[in-house]
Amino acid sequence: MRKLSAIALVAAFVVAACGGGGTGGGAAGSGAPTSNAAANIPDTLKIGAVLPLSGADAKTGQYINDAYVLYTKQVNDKGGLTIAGKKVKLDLRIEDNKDDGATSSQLYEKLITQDNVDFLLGGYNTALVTPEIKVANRYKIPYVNGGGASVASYADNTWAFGTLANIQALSHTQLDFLATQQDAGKLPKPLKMAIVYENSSHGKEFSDGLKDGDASRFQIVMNEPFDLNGKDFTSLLNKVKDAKADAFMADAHLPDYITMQKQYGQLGLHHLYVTYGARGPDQSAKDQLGAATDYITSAVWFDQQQPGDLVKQWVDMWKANTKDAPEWYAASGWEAARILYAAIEKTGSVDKDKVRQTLASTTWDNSLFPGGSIKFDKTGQATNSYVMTQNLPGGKTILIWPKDQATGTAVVPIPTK
Amino acid sequence: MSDEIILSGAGVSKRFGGLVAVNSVDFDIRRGEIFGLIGPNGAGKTTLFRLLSGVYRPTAGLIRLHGREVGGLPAHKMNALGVATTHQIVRPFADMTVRKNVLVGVEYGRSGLRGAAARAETDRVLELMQLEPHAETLGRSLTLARRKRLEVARAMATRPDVLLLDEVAAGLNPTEGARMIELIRKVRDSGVTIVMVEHVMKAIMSLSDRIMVMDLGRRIALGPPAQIADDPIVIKAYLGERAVAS
Amino acid sequence: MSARLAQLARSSWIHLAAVVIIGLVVAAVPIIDARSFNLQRVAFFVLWYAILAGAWNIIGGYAGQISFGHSAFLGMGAYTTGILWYTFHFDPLLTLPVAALIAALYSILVGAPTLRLRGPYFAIATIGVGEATRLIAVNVDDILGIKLTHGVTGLPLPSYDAETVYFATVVVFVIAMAVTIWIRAGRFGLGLFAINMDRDAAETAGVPTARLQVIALAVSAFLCGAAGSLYAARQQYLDPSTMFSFNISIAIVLMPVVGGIGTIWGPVFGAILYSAVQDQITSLVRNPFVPTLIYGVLLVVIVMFEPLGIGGLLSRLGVVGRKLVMPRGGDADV
Amino acid sequence: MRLIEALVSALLVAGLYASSSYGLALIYGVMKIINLANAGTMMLGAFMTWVLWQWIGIDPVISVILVAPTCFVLGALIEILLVRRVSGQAPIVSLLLLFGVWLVMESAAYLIFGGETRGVVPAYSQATLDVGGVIVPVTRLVVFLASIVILVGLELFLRRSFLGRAIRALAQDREACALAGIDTRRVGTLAFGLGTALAGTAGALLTLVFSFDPDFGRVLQLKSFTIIVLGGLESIPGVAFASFLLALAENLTVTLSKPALENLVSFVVLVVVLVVMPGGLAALLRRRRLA
Repeated sequence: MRKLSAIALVAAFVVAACGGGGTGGGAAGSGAPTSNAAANIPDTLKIGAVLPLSGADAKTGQYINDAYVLYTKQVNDKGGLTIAGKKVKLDLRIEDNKDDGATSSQLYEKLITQDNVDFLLGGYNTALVTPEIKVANRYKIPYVNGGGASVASYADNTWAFGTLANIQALSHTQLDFLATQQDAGKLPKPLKMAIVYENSSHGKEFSDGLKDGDASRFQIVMNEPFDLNGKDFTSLLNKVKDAKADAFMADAHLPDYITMQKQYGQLGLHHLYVTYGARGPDQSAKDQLGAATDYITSAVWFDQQQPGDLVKQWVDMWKANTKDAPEWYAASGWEAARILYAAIEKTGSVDKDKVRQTLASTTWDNSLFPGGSIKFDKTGQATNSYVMTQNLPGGKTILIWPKDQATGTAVVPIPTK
Repeated sequence: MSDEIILSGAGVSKRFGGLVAVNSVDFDIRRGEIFGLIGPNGAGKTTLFRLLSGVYRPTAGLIRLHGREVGGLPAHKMNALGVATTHQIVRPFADMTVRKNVLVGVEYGRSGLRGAAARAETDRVLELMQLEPHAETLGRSLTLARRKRLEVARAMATRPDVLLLDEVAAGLNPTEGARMIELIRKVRDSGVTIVMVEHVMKAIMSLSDRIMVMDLGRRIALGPPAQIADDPIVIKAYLGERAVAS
Repeated sequence: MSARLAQLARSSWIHLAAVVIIGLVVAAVPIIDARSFNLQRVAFFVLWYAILAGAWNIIGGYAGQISFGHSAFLGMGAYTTGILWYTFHFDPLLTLPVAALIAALYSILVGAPTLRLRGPYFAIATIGVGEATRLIAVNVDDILGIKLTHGVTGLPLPSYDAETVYFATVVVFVIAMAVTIWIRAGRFGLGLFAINMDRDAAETAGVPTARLQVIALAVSAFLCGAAGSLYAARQQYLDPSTMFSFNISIAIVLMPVVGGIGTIWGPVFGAILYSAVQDQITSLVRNPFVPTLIYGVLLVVIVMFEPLGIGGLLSRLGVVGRKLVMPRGGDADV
Repeated sequence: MRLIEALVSALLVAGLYASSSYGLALIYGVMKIINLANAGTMMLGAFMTWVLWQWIGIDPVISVILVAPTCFVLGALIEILLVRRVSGQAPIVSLLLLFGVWLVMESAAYLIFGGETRGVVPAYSQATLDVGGVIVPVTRLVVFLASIVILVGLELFLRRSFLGRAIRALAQDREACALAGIDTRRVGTLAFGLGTALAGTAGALLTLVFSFDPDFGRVLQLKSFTIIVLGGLESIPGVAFASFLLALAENLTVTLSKPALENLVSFVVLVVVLVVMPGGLAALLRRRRLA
């Protein structure tokens, strides 16, 4: 009897393994570039994406998800993409990686091998984007994301493209702004900075960027990493208080920004200048923190107050179609989808390598981002400049940099309560 | 019973913080004898027992096995040197069959047997202990008497020179008690020295060649059963003041 | 020599044969259809989880010491291969034995003191070890001031042929299962089960409990280290929060306990269930409550009613022979 | 950093740690099981407070009046339906069982509340007090005072009331209690219920300081393990004292070396304490009593 059950087990094992195979099997075209792409353009094009739709970054993931879904819907409403004269519908599939790096790369692999997606839209959060880019390169599929800004993610990468400029540029933008405030006598020279950054490549690059400031203008009195998704920053903030700095330069994701700024206020800290890198004007932070977000400045890849009709039309359209505020991650998700689909149309084929070359070589105009266009450098990362915003009391946010696009004068230094 | 001393203790004591459980006890046990250990509850019998089996490390004094100092060695080392023990509260391997319980003793004891030879030896021990009909039952489903026999079997499987029996007759009905006494005599006749802690007077008196009496951690008497039975100090320790006077 | 005992010896060969058959079947997949990428992906992760669950079973299932920190050994193996590959350009699969060895040595370093602890205390201590190892991996570069694990930025690794890793995984799976079968049938396994049943009684029966537990943990860590090395070769990117994550440690406990703790095929059942849930079911519902609910409910049901896990449940339904999933404490035959 | 400020902030953090560890210590003391579902209960307590605050506008501290009894009933049910059934088996079995209960709690929270991080922002959430030159956040002060109240209340309950003494007796020696006629099952249920209520209360209070999601309480619970092992498995003041020691150790690590190593200290302390005191304090005491 036992021999029978042993064999039964073997069969069960194999079936379970194949069961997972689903439609997989040897479907053509998956995972390797097909040869004569021009001829066989499919009726529908499968686009895959994996986002943090639950867990710490669920809020941000939802924005990017809505951007992908809305833009794809608008394309399909117009009959789909026109590739070499043929109308092709888009079939968008988005999975939830629950804010876990291993799950994210496994789900991208599943989309490629099981769902046979043709192109990929990217995820969010550097810790997840870096392994995702590895998968895209392994399976040689173009991957365009609006949520990964750290240089480390794009190391030896050819198939992935990111609409977000790197973090060093973010820090340099802030240093340039601070220099103008010093020259206007609003901030001391040298400015004593306390840098606190999330322990990730994103945070490290933020801190490295600030180190590039020239010594006569900027003096770093504290430079410490902290664990991501921390729940208690009391000891860290007490160390910041002890550093007696003029400026509090932090880099954090949304959940840590909310927790830290809440405790910053509770511990009665005060600085002449406070930034959380790219986080600041986020609506959910204002909801949870209220007045605690006043006077916080941030350098972002996009802000709804940027001049130009394109931005205005997009903001109105976005507010009309979604219940989300027009934050920068909505815009960068939108740009990622727009550029990927435009590249496929411009290439006039579904050949992955050709689409990749188009993405790498083209300057993508009428973009929402500052400067109106996006160009990917040889590592695949965009090189746009940043804009800076400042939260004002009463929940308003104004554009303060570049000077010619400012919608108000920055309140520097921050008045003591 | 030769007069060669196989196991002895000089000034052996064990303290737990302030509590002195065993207070500098001297004793000597001869090869092949049945050495009884009696005394009222809390006299330190079980603690001394656990010092001999290696469960506890002595706070002071020397324990010698075959003349070699062994105080403080862990239980499995004591077993390797030939000292096997059963437990006051019976501890079979509950989810293992009787056969496997004994196999552990055979394979980890001093027999050095492996594979088929070890399995053969297991059968032999099961037959010696009249347990072979229950070889396939799990330890947890044995009656108390059979569990006690299983413990002895497992201890015997390690081929000890000295077997420590901790109240092995306790809780048995008369027939089971008699059968256990018969078993112990058979084990002793096979050349194993036995040290017994027991409250069942009938068993200890009929079996022991010599008996040591302990009270409040001290040795108060040592000698053949007859001499112990009417030793006033022993009676006082057991039955209290007036008993001695009457 | 009674027939019962002869059958005992023969029966472990059947399980070994079953393992080899599974290995051959799974290894045939890429040969039959080189482009069956999805099947290869699913098969890789089922085998990979089975290696981890089987390895954990040696110390958790056989000896009864439940460890919640096994990702420490997985991560040790992965990073050893990663560093040797990235810095010294060794072929990752050649470094696999070294990676497994270092994981085993690390397990002795942390295991020797903690294995003296009992039940819940050992479990908590392993949680501490797992989390401490993760934080060391994150901060070691800053502490030592050298470029070792690259900390949180993660260790980017060159590309490597997926099929070679696939076949290597099949081989390691067969070896891991063979080791667990061999241990369980032999004297070593008997000693571990005795420890599992009653450590003090085992000690007095001559079982060197401390030494056996350390060896069992070392073997378990060796296999986990090998799995880590395979992961590095396949995913070509390591970061401490994934490789040393508490979630993986939990999964490594869940699979054997839910599959059937202490049995040979329990960890395999658990691995199949876990990868099926993680891979297929979570994407059906966009809320993590589904996988967490499944694991939670299964764990409660198994612990309360069927300690033999799914294997036990299946045998009650007659799908799998009861003999195949014998009780925790070892059995008359394997 | 001035010493006083370091001490004050360590005290405040100790208040957080202590309140989240009382439940764990009581349940371990009495039932000799590690309640892994403690984190789950804290999370549920936090969400209950969030619901009460969001829809009825009840302040977190006041919400404890509703949260604590609900969690007591929840704890009693868990004990009667689940824990009691495995009480005979090895303690590791109940640990795995309660681990499953924690996962079920987490999945329930994901189902009902989804995955986002939530927070409670009472009016005084930003307020601070100047206590002798040291700026103290009101929210942390409230939690600190609450943990003192719990400490005193629990001690009085255990010392003075009949049930309290029964619980302490059960902690000392379960068999002796049974022989002395104490209904050990009922007292066990009440103790487990009380422990769960304490965890729920801690969850409610912690909403003042932390934002939370269904995964809330995981790292905090690991620190509670360190505290109950370090501080004393049956003595509630021991828990408070150990919480302060751990908070101080973490504080010094951040101040003297790198903030990223803060958690590393608590995990290393956990392993060292367990290994140096094998089987924890209780086993040490029990071994001495056995002779």
